[in-house]
Amino acid sequence: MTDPVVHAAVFYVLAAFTVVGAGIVALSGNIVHSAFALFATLFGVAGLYAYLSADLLAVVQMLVYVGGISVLVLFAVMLTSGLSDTGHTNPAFRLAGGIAVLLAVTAGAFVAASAVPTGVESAVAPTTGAIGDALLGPFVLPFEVVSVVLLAALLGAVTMARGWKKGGAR
Amino acid sequence: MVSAVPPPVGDPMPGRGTGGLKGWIANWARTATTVLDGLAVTMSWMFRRPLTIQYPDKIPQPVQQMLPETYRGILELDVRLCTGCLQCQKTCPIGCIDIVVEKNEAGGRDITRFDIDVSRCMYCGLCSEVCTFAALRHSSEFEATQPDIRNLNLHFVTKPVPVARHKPGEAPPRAPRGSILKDVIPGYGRRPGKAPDGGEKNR
Amino acid sequence: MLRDVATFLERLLGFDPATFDYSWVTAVVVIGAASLLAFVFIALFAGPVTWWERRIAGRIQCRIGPNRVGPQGVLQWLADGIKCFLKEDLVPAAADQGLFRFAPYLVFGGYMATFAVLPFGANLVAADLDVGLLYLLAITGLVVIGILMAGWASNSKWALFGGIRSAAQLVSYEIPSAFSLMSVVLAAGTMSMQGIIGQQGAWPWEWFVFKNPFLFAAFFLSLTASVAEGNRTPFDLPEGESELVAGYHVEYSGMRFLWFMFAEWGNLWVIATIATVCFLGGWQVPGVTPAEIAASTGLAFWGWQALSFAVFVAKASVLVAFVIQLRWTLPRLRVDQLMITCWKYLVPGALLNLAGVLVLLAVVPDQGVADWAIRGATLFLGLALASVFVWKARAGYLADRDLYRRMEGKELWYPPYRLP
Amino acid sequence: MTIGLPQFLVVSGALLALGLYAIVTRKNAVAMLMGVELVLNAGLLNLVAFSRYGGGLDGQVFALFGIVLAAAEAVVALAIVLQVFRAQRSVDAAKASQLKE
Repeated sequence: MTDPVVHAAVFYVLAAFTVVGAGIVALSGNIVHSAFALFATLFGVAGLYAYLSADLLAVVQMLVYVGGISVLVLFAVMLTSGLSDTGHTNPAFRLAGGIAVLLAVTAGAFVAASAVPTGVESAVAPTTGAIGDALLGPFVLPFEVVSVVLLAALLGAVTMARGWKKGGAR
Repeated sequence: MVSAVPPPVGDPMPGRGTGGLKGWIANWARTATTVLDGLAVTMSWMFRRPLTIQYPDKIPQPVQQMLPETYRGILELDVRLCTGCLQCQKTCPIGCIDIVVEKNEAGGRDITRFDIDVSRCMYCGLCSEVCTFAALRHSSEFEATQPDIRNLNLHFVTKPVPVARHKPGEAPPRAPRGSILKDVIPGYGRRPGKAPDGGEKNR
Repeated sequence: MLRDVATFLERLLGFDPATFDYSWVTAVVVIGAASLLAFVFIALFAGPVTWWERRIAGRIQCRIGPNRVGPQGVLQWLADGIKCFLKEDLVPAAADQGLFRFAPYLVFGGYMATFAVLPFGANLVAADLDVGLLYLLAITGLVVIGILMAGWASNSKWALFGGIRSAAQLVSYEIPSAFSLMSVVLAAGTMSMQGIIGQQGAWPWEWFVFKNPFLFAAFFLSLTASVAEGNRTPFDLPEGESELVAGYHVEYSGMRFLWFMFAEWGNLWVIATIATVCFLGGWQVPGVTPAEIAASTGLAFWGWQALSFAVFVAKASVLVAFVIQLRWTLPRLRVDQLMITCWKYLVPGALLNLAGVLVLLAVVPDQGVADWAIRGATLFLGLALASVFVWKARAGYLADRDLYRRMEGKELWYPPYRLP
Repeated sequence: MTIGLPQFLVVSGALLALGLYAIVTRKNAVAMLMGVELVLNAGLLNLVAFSRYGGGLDGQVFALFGIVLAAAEAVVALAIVLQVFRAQRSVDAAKASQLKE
């Protein structure tokens, strides 16, 4: 798999998968299609991580984003919209501003990207151990802070879900 | 409206943990022991004789022969006994009996049609109850599998038969139970439920 | 970017055998062959195991089970498969056509993807990823999405209920599953499947399940969680027949239904394999180390591969039989009981267990006297449990045999190898 | 021909743009959340790409933190959306302008 052409082909397939998925997320009129396309996009990003030889990150992306967040989003979609009216629950303003944002940011990205040097690829190495060392070495403070944030989010979500039931006044 | 709250009837599962840390641990212990018990029970059943009797080919004698006399199987008509009184047709709650009786040249009456749609029959037995001469009786036959549902509309009369005239007590003996159906049900002998001993299948 | 695509097409069209780089062609061929092998394995496993399960179920329920197609009914799965092939592939008119058609492949693909890291023998593994175990946990996300997709796209309330239940269940039970498998990672110091096997030995006292009491408990915790993740009884809420007809695949028929069934029974193998790799020493053959196997050449090498494969399949088959027996032993849980089981019992239990493993690993030096004492004690615990189990089964059988003899005058004994 | 940093930046730029588009144009709060996820992924992809092309592992570690934070964010946001839906029977972000009912 050393051939650069094949390398490029793999990248373009992954990139197309990701961007087309994102396009459906942004443009589809059916919110369930948007949610499934979000899953495809996140999966494509995991593939791009794998392409960037960030194996741990690719797997974490699949575990957290694909297995967790996109399922949560699908849950929210299915809980908040009827089965039959999914087409109507995803309205868009269709305002010119949105399109302007789309065009401006894409153009900016292209311009910025063309100015960026290709960069030097670092050597491919298993990242799991190194990331683990980094998490418990120089990054131990953010690591702990993140755990506190997670705990807070957990408690917050539980409180919100439970508090309503107990209040019950509505 | 006041809904009555059922009184507590006691713990359906004695020994269950009641909450708190103690109950939590008790529930774990209960789970472990009961799952082990259940698995032991099913494991012991792995070595037991199955009760299944494999129908239709591994039974000692055809099921038809094991059924009691009062079993209500497929209806059969002994035309020699039928007086054409139409009582059965009238009493059938779903109207699956279709009889046509016509006058013939000799001044008598002929039964020109006697159809029973077995696919609709619900085996209630009312028709055989009202039949004075026991012309219409339930057989012990129950295998009604057919490639076409229309085969189940049994034609007991294919050419006009004069109605029977006899007083009660003078009627000829009835054909053996099930012997008529052989000619009436299409493809009777070729069905899978043949007796393994090759003996007389129907009585 | 366009230039790249143009170059690619040029290279592809201007095929020159002399300068062509074949390395990626071989790679593609190898990958294709590997996935074909995995597919054939799933088919050859998932098919007969349906027959096996139905025979065991028959035994437990005093029945016989399928015994008509082929000798002892072993070809029943083939008949069922052909029937599914030939049936009409219905798509409900109100279904979301595209998603409905795609969902079975997503579910099946999710299960297929696990085979990338599952080892079959000493060197029989498609890709020994550095993050193998984490990958296994992560790839089930595909299955969740596929099931949700099938449930939603069917446009049927039963299917949607089944899909949502399944997703809730899979997401919840992933947590205790991950916790109990992480205790193995702690003990092994690696997440690669072959690495985990390499840290264990061939003999039972070298397996992780008997390393210490906490890992012993983790084995059962992880097995419970994987059974729940595989939607098998007692956790088969997503397809509870009595409530949901068939759950998320209620609207499917024909070949698409078969894909779901493939995934369901293929998953039985995945459950057994994960437990075997993580706790039961994997494919380790007694009397030979993995290094020696890797160093052997020629016929000896393939002999060792076959032997290790046989050992692995034997261990996994025992677990499969156990999971099947579990299915026909326990009744289905209620939805709230399912969630209580996970969040109130399995998650805290697995967390405590992980802490216990951590403390023991930190305190007890590996291969020391204390370590071997703990291993011995745990092995004794396991043997005691097995003895109690056998004794209970035997006692129940004997009591009923006497009763049967008194009532019918016949023996109840039915040798397990004899099939009616 | 070689794939380098610019290609990844373009992909992440496209993700960012589409995500922003979804955030700006959607009325459904869940759909807006999907847009936020896209934007987050664009940023994380950039981090990983920079880490691959000469940045060392720090980028990947930060991407890991980002994924964790995104999970927390999604959980809380979806809990809020569900509460708003329960209160108003609608997930229209424009209607949820009142803090008190």
